[in-house]
Amino acid sequence: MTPGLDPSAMLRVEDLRVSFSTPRGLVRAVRGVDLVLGRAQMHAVVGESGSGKSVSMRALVGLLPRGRTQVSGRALLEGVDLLSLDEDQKVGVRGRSVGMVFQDPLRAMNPTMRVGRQLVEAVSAHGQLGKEALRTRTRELLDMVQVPSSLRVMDMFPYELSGGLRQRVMIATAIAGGARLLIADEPTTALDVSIQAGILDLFKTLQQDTGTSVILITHNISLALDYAEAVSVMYAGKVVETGSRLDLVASVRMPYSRGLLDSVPRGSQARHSRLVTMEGYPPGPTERLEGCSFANRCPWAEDMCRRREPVLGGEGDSLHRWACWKPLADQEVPA
Amino acid sequence: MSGSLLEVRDLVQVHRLRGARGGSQTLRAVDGVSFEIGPGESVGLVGESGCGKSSLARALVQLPRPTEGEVRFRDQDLCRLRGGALLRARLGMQMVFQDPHSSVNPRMSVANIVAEPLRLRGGTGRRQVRARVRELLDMVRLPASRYEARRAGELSGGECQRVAVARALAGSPELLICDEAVSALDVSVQAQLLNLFEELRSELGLAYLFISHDLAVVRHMSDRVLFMYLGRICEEIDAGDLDRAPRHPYTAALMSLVPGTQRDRSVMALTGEPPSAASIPAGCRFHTRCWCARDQCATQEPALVATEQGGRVACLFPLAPQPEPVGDPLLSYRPPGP
Amino acid sequence: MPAPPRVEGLLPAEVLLDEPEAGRRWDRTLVVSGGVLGLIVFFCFLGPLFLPVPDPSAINLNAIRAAPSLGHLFGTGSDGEDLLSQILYGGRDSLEIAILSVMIGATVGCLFGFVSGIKGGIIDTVLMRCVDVLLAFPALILALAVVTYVGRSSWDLTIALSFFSVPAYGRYSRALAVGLRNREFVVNARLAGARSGHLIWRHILPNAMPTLLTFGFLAMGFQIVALAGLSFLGLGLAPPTPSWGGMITAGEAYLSTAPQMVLVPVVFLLATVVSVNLFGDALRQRMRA
Amino acid sequence: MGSLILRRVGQAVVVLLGVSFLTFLLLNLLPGNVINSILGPGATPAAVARLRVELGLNQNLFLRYLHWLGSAAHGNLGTSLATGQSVAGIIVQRLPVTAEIVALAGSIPLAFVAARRAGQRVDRLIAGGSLVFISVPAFVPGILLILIFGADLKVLPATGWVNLSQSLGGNLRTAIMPVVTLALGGFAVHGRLLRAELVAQSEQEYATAALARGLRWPDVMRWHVARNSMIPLITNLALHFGALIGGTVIVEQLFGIPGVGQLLINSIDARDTTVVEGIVLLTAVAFMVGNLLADILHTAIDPRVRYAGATAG
Repeated sequence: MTPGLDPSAMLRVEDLRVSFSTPRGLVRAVRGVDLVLGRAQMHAVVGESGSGKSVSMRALVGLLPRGRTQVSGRALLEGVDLLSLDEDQKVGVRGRSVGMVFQDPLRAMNPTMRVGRQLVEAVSAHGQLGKEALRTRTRELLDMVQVPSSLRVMDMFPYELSGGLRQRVMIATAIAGGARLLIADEPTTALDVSIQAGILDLFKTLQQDTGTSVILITHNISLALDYAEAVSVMYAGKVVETGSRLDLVASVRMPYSRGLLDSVPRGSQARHSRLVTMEGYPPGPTERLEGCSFANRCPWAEDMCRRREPVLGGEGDSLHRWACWKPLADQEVPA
Repeated sequence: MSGSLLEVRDLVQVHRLRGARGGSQTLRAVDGVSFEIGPGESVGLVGESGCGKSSLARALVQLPRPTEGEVRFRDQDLCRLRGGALLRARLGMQMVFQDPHSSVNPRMSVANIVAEPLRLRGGTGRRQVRARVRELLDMVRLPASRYEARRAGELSGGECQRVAVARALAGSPELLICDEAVSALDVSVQAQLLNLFEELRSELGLAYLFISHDLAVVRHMSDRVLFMYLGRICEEIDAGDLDRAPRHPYTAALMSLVPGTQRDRSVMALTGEPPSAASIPAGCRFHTRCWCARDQCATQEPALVATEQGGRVACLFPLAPQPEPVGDPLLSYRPPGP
Repeated sequence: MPAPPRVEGLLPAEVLLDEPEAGRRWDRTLVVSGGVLGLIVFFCFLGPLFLPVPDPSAINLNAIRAAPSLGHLFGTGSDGEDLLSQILYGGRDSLEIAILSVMIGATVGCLFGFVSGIKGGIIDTVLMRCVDVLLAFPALILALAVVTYVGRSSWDLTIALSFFSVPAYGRYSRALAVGLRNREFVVNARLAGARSGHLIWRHILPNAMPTLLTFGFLAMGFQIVALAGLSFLGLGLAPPTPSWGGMITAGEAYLSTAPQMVLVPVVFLLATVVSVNLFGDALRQRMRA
Repeated sequence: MGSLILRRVGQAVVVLLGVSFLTFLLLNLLPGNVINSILGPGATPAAVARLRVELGLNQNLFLRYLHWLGSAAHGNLGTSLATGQSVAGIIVQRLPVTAEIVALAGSIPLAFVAARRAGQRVDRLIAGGSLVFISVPAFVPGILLILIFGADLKVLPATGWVNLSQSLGGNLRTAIMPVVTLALGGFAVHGRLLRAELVAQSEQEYATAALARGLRWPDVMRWHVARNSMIPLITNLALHFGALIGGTVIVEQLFGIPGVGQLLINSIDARDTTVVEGIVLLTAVAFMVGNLLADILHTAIDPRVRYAGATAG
């Protein structure tokens, strides 16, 4: 069930922190992210807007605005610390080791350039190929993302493609350099539900066929549980719980993850019934936090929670870990 | 039929598009839609983007006016009313939109936003308006003392949406049209809003037209659900039958995509994406993507007919109303492709 | 605040509008440029009341083109007129004409633009073609014609110059209105029974105001420059009324012998226009943040 | 694309009609007329009447407009009322075009330098410099140029004009300062616009995405950002051309060049409506053609053609 949870991880992120200097002061967008990603695994990073999920993953490949960003921590990709690379080395990593899929493919593609040229560009960024080889390779890539050749997408402009096709081409450019790790930043949020399943199935296929690992950044916890083998939940810039899908479904520990699960209406629930909700709103980016960042919204919070910040910990060697002073027992229901 | 609050007959909305390169084309965004909403009833409206659900919502409130058809609200046909009569008749029908920050004028104070409909209607004294504003803010669970004076631009998404609801309630409407009203919110805030809508429903007896692409939300909120495809309703179904007995292949396919459902998605897969409303396929509009289409579907357009369960379906070969994995899909399964 | 629509090139200084500066402190620019502007306005309008300056056109043949001294802080011109006094009076006229012409242009232009944007359809097309005509019409020629045929009083100049900003404001405000027209709160107001006038006054105008205000400052800078240009062509305020552009023209011939005659008005002109432009820009950045 | 251009041309024609009628109206309604300026104030009523008939001024205003329009459509802009010269012949003009080219040639590289070092000292310096040039009337830098190069260094003639047909070198020497003066404003405007657009475009998601697929930043700039940043510049160029024509009048006056500007001022002074009308129309045509070209170029670069939202219809 959880093939990727072995210790020979593909990617290990330790204590990743990111802050931006803005005119209004320092914004600590990411305040400690720990992540272990197995080979050929899909790992979902779940969080609400502003939780730092996207920023932390972009920091791994150095795609944050330069000059105004400070990044610290370690991120070992097959033994290489991504965060200690210089700009030239990062260019070598991007596309070749780590591919990136963006939320809105329309904005992530150059609007004035034909789709084909953008794909070719991705292929030849990692070594010049002859004309014939180039054609074979692009065809192969489009096959991999299941774009029928009858559609002639290569000659089209991004705006001429449908949303689903656009995202498939985007994925093709992401894997063009042979990346074994894909970071997918809300890849289906801009798409219809009917298209969403196809895109996520494509990720699963790539995962199985080529052994690609996928980090799926999403705000939708049901989607994460439907597709990913492992899930990390982020809140206010930190990973607050991480574990396998089963861990989160059957024995969720952190009240926030619990709250996320409860917020989604379920078929098994009576219609028009009250949803269990978390009161209040997440903290703002410049707010100073003391103790557990979730304490002011948590029904179980005690004094301790407001004073000291919990660290990510678990039982034994299990990869199910949580940052909480008052972890829930199995199937506990709030009063 | 009397007794219904809103009665829509053969509504058509044609948009004229001017193409990027000069030419113009017409687009039948809403193409003959009929349905009813009873007092206090909540009806869901589901469909993919571009199916015309938002155009339908706007056509209901006559912004812009529909091309053809009737919209009878409290037994008055809004399409025939003009000027002041339309403005008055329409007050009973209010909308809540997707983008919370766009739903309220960022430069106005919360109190002024909520009071605007009262002032526009006139006849209410200054003190009464103030009292009513407090009452309305109380209804959407925003403490008036803390929020009245704040500008909408300073509020969070969830708060904006509550203000938008309070404002919509100002004229004591009977029908609230929620166009993706919770889609832009984070899940935790979304749940709070859904609870608020439920509370208002039971407290005020509001009827809802709940438009969303999120089936889980619509299933939770609605008594009846309309499925829309390329400008037409393809199925109307009791929300309780959604999981057990969808009759239209499109409904079944969409339902199989709700996270947490254990249906075989590979069988009911929707191939490709909806065609543009500017080039609607002949025959059944859905046949190009249907997982159980037959030859006849390409030529004959099905009518929307009543089902035994009290719903309506537009399909030549509707699925049998059976519990569990809908029908025997393998019998009619065709491999995907054009 | 909605992102400003793109209507490029209507004013040269409009390029200032698009600057996406994330890391800069706009407050300082705002204070400095606002301060300079405030000082200039204060002295031009109130200075003559308490400063011991002579009449700007007073002829003093004893001190022709004199260098700056205690008696004449900025020196004197060809007829011995006091340059400080000319600067103050000329500045007052420049500012008055610029402010008034922008206000007239803005009011007329916004009326066109807002009605056009809200109403749409045939009204929109007709109004916008009118604005296009004004835009294609070389405004300078219009100004020249007005000044030549009608006169050169400060009112004539104000009217002539306001034609510069009508089409710019028309297009700009229309784009703003179109951007706002389909925003949900406008639709909401319609649902609540609001008519076009209410929509424009309560919803469109307040939300367009910051952008329009900024645009107004930039337009004002442009008008001051244009006025100086007219003066240079000998078509500004009729002499002996002093004007900055006229002073520069008058001093041009004596650049090497009496440089203050050109330098002083140039410095004032530049300081005013630069701070007007900077102030508009900073104001916008400030309101956006 | 064909029908788009057709529609634009249609709009342009409507606008030109509007412009010509407005001018005609304006010139005929404003006080003062050509008769006074030809005959002088002391003319006898009989002489005035004779001249009116001679010049066709006795006809109905609207008829006169139609008449003029008809011949304008055939390329005949009429003859100058005052001098009898053919209008189309007098007003051919190269100065603004040259200035625009010079402005572009100067501003584009500078914008790239500024954008590359956005926020750094070079950028601030360029920004400050362009702010000054945007804020100053064209004649001020012109005067300074004359003072430095004409009067002090004496390397260039301070004023005057040598026609190209007379001497190439002379033409160039007399043209340098007017062109530079005229170009300075456009130089600042274009440079600033392009710099802002380069920065804005490089912050777009597609630039990040290009970086993410393994491109180096200079390549992202060259292949993606630079190209897309040209779009607003093109639109701006066309609109700015109108402003340049105004600038030309001033520069001609300053450098004593016998060009359209001088002609315009003299004709307005002399109430020579035919010439004024011709100049207005030609200016408007140049402006509209510039805009049309910009539209076409825009379509070529950006397949979506997102209009600024400002163009009606």
